[in-house]
Amino acid sequence: QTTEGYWQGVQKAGTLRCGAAVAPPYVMRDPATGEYSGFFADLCKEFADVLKVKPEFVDTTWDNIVAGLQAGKWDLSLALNRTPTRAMAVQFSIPAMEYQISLAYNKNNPKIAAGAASVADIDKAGVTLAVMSGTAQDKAISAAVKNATVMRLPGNDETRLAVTSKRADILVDASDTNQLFTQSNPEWAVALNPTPALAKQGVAFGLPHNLSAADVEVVDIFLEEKVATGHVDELIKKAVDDVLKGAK
Amino acid sequence: MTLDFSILLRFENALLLGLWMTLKLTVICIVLGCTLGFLVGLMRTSRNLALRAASGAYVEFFRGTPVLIQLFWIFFCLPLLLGVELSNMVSGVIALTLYMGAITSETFRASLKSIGREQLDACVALGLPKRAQVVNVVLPQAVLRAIPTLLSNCVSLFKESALVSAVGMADLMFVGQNISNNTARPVEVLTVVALIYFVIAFPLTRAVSLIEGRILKKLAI
Amino acid sequence: MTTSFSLPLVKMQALHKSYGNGAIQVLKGIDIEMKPGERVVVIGPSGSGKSTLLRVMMGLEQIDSGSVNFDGKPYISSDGAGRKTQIDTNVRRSIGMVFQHYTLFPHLNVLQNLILAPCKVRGEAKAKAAARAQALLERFGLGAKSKAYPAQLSGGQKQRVAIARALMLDPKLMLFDEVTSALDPELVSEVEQVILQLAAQDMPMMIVTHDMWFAKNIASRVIFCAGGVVVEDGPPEQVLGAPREERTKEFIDRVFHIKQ
Amino acid sequence: MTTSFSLPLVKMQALHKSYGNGAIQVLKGIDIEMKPGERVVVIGPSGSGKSTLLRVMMGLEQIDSGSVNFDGKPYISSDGAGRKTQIDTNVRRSIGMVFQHYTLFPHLNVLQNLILAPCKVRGEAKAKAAARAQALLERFGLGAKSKAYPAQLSGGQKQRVAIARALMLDPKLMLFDEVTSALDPELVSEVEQVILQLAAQDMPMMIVTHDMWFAKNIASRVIFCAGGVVVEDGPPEQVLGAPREERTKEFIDRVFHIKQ
Amino acid sequence: MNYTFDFNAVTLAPLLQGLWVSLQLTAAANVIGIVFGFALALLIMSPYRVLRLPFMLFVEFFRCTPAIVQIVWIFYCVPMLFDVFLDPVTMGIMALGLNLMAFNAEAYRASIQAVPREQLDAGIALGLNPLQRVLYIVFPTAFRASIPVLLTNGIVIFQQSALVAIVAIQDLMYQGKTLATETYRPIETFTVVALIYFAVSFPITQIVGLLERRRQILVS
Ligand SMILES: Nc1ncnc2c1ncn2[C@@H]1O[C@H](COP(=O)(O)OP(=O)(O)OP(=O)(O)O)[C@@H](O)[C@H]1O
Ligand SMILES: Nc1ncnc2c1ncn2[C@@H]1O[C@H](COP(=O)(O)OP(=O)(O)OP(=O)(O)O)[C@@H](O)[C@H]1O
Ligand SMILES: [Mg+2]
Ligand SMILES: [Mg+2]
Repeated sequence: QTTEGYWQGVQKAGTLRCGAAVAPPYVMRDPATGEYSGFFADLCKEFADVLKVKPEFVDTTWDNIVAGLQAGKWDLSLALNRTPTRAMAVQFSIPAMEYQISLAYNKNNPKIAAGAASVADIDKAGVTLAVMSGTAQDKAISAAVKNATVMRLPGNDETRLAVTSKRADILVDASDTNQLFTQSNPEWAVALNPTPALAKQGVAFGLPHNLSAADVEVVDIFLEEKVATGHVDELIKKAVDDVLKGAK
Repeated sequence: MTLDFSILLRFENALLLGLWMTLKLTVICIVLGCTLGFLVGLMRTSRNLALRAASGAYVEFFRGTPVLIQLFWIFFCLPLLLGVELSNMVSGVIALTLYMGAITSETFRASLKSIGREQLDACVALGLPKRAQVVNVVLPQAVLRAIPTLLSNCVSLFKESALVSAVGMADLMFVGQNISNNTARPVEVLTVVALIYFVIAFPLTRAVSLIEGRILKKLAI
Repeated sequence: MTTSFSLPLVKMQALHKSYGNGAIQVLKGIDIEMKPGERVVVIGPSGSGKSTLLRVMMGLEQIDSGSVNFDGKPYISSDGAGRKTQIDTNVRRSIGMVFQHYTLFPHLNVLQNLILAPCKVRGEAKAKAAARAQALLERFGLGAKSKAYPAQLSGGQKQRVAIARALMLDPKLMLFDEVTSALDPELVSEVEQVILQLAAQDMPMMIVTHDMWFAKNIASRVIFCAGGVVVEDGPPEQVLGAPREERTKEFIDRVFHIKQ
Repeated sequence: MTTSFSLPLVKMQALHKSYGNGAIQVLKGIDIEMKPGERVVVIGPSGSGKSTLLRVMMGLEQIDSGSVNFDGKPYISSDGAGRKTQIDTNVRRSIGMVFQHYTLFPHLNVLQNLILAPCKVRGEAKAKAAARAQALLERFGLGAKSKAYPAQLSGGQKQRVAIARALMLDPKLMLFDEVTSALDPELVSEVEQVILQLAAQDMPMMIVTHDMWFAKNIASRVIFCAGGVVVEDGPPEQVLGAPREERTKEFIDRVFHIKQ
Repeated sequence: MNYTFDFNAVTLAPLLQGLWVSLQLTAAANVIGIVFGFALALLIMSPYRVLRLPFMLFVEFFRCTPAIVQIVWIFYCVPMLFDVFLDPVTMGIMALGLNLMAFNAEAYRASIQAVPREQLDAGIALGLNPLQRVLYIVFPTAFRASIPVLLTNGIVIFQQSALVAIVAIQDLMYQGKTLATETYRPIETFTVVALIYFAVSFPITQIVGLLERRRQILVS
């Protein structure tokens, strides 16, 4: 035999290494135990079951989630948005879900007009937008704003900290992620889904560049079924519930 | 705003786990880094020009660039270049060991240089063989003189190790930020994290001055 | 000693030595013959090459050209063609040297300083070397100090230990380079007494000193060096008391103030 | 000088001084009277308190009890009740001191070293002070060195500059603490000649030295201190040549080797 | 190795912009560190315990905690605790400046204490009053003696300034990270960034070495 499939190699190694950067409810990390949850983490565990190997989560940041995949530090990256530029560096599975970007902010913040609805409404000089560096929302918002300042921070922790500490005015993140944030800070945090939408992209597994079409297909077929049966939606609901429960 | 440090009690284990990672990383890199530093220190005083140039370039480069960029480079570039997979832990160890090696090699070089020529003259006058000169005279003095600075280097390494959080290693700093996000209590968490670093580093710096005094007295330098 | 008395112990011939690739000529042709039992005191202005001469004798320096024979055997030689100086390390072991600045090993105690060389060079048993060392220390009034570290000793004690250390290898010639000039005036005599004690046992030695009294009392012969050559060479009464050369006289007057 | 010749220039009374809160008693009751024009050489074993005595005179040290009068005026006093020593800084300005280790200011050149005090202390004009300084330097054979930095000078030159610097304030008393003992033997005499030159102009001085020849040539009076008290005090011929006290004799023999 | 390099992807313009910010941060932090570090040194050497202790604690705290913790703390916790909002670069300068102040204060203290006692004795013997002694003897010698350490600390702060990228100040490191994620060319980008840092630091370290060697010759 000339070429052995990538996943056979993973089976030989016995562990499936998943690069994980935090973005609730997609990927969450329990600070007390260091364990991962969230629906993409769950999907990963299920894929590991299919391969009959143990999943292993490798801590990383959004900045490095593509670089780490390129560097062979893990076998797949969790919750990666499908964008053309990324596709030149790594491969993608089919999307597990669609996502869109929302803007979360402090409702007492005078810089944000009451009726703000579009990106243009908030795109003013002096307004700071916090975003996780290297994410799809980073790319999208950077392309969309002209006057506001984009503040790129390494992770979910820092972006939320920036808005909480008023270092930034608006938190640009996936709408699901932001929803969790506003729900756990109901006193002051609100979110808006800008119209027209900033980006509608699929969220998928990122896969190494050198994977063969057959290897990619393994993941695609796995996901196809999970999406079609509504299993993914169940997982999302469970993750959101977990977060909201934890916040209380 | 009102501060509430009690929420941290819930995360005692997490902080300890992060600290454990920090300490593990620090200790491993101290051992490897000192060994590397000693060898490089010897190379830098060698008569061989190539050895001297290579070791000099290594030291100057690592002392002349931010540790953060060294970490990024070793985490994401080295595996690509070498074509091998390196785990986070291995990458972290490589990066911090190279950093530690560069700074300790300077320490060893200085302590080797501080052994006066008279000591070597005395060795020759006593007819000591080369091996005894190195093993019984030069080495013990060089190590003794290097100890205080080596300890300071260890404290520096301990502090610099916090940077691995930026490449996603779950050390004390990383865990701290993680908790602060989950609890929305950054002030309390970050303050406690800073205090933990302080509580470990401060006694070490005190020890440095104590030991320095002793060694200076003993060697009457 | 096995040498017959007619043979010279040291025979230096046309020694040339420079520093910095010939930039600073320090020894410009030194010929000295020294008989066994002689105690040669070398005096001369600062920078005249006295220390260099002793260091060459000890095999610590390369030479440009010339040769030294010791005890009838060739010891140091250089053909002047830029090749490395040939030094016979076996011969070198029969010469001991004490320096101006106490060069004890600071991390070893007195006893360890004394037995390091015998154990490492001659493979002597530790216990035996320690016994010899203790005896030497007693003789020099340092019996109680064998466990002390150099930093705990006075300058005079350090120099006496340094002398004892050199004697542990039973040298056939001792070199002393201004061994008292870093000492407090009061400590000078305790060190000089020890050297005088050695002299009484006919130990051959070459001594550089600025101490007039000591020079007079220890020398069997005095050599005055200046500008890298031997200017005057003779018994102490002559060189120190009634020098024949004008340069010697001028130097003695200036440094020793004795004539005023 | 305005003082009448019968008045003492310095009058120390019952000086007591200890270090470490009384742990080390260094001066145990010193009474010395010094007449104008006298040149007092102080000798004594190491640790006997000679430097301490000079430092007290210079107002550099607190004392436990006793007093010093200078030129008829109270200068230093302490009541022994643990209160701070009273030092009259105006009187202090009429005393100059030169130390064993060259204490030139390394960041100033020779001229700047000399004019610092006159300009800052007495508010003298820079040009005038510089002219005086240059004249002094010429007198000491250092005319060409006024722009040099201390690191570029030999030890002997440094000490001569230090002496010139002290003289810039026209002191009525000069203190010299082993000013030649850190020098190469050859450089000693150039410094001693400068001090002898001052002596020829009747400058009152107190000198600590271990140089026998210098002591004999400069002293109008020699004081031997030991154990914190004055043991013997008299003309140089007596104290150095035929000491009356056993301790003085023993010390002179040991340090100066003169009798052998 | 089957990697093909493509340095064309690395556009220098944003990196140089970032370098400019890094240099500004470094320069401003150094001004703070050199000037206020000296005042701090005097405070930690004060004869009064009540004055000395809090400032010693300040110095030790900055010397014994990671710079990244300090930066993150100052960036997020200071606004939350004290309700002050300064622009990011100012905050960065503050964080780096405070850090450098602590290290420079130590350097000053060491060299002030290293002024030999004899120098002060000579000052007294020449009739200089205490203020004049400090002004004309202690300051000049101590300051000169600390120059190599101050320069070294200055370079270290230039390198530490890379940490502000983590709080999104647009310095060289930040621009490098952005470029690396935009182009997916981390090797080339990080290599160029490292070389830029090195190109700035290296000449200064050489100067420090030179100064130190010259000082040793002067002192001996
Ligand atoms: N390692 C060296 N490199 C260059 N020049 C040297 C070295 N050692 C000595 N010299 C020079 O050689 C000359 C002779 O020095 P040496 O130490 O032999 O003189 P000396 O007679 O012992 O003087 P002193 O009485 O001061 O000890 C001096 O001019 C000195 O500067
Ligand atoms: N600052 C100090 N603190 C404690 N003890 C001191 C101090 N200065 C001097 N002493 C002690 O006081 C004693 C007298 O010292 P001093 O320097 O006056 O002696 P000295 O006669 O000048 O000796 P030497 O000939 O060695 O210069 C010594 O025992 C010394 O150890
Ligand atoms: Mg010499
Ligand atoms: Mg003294």
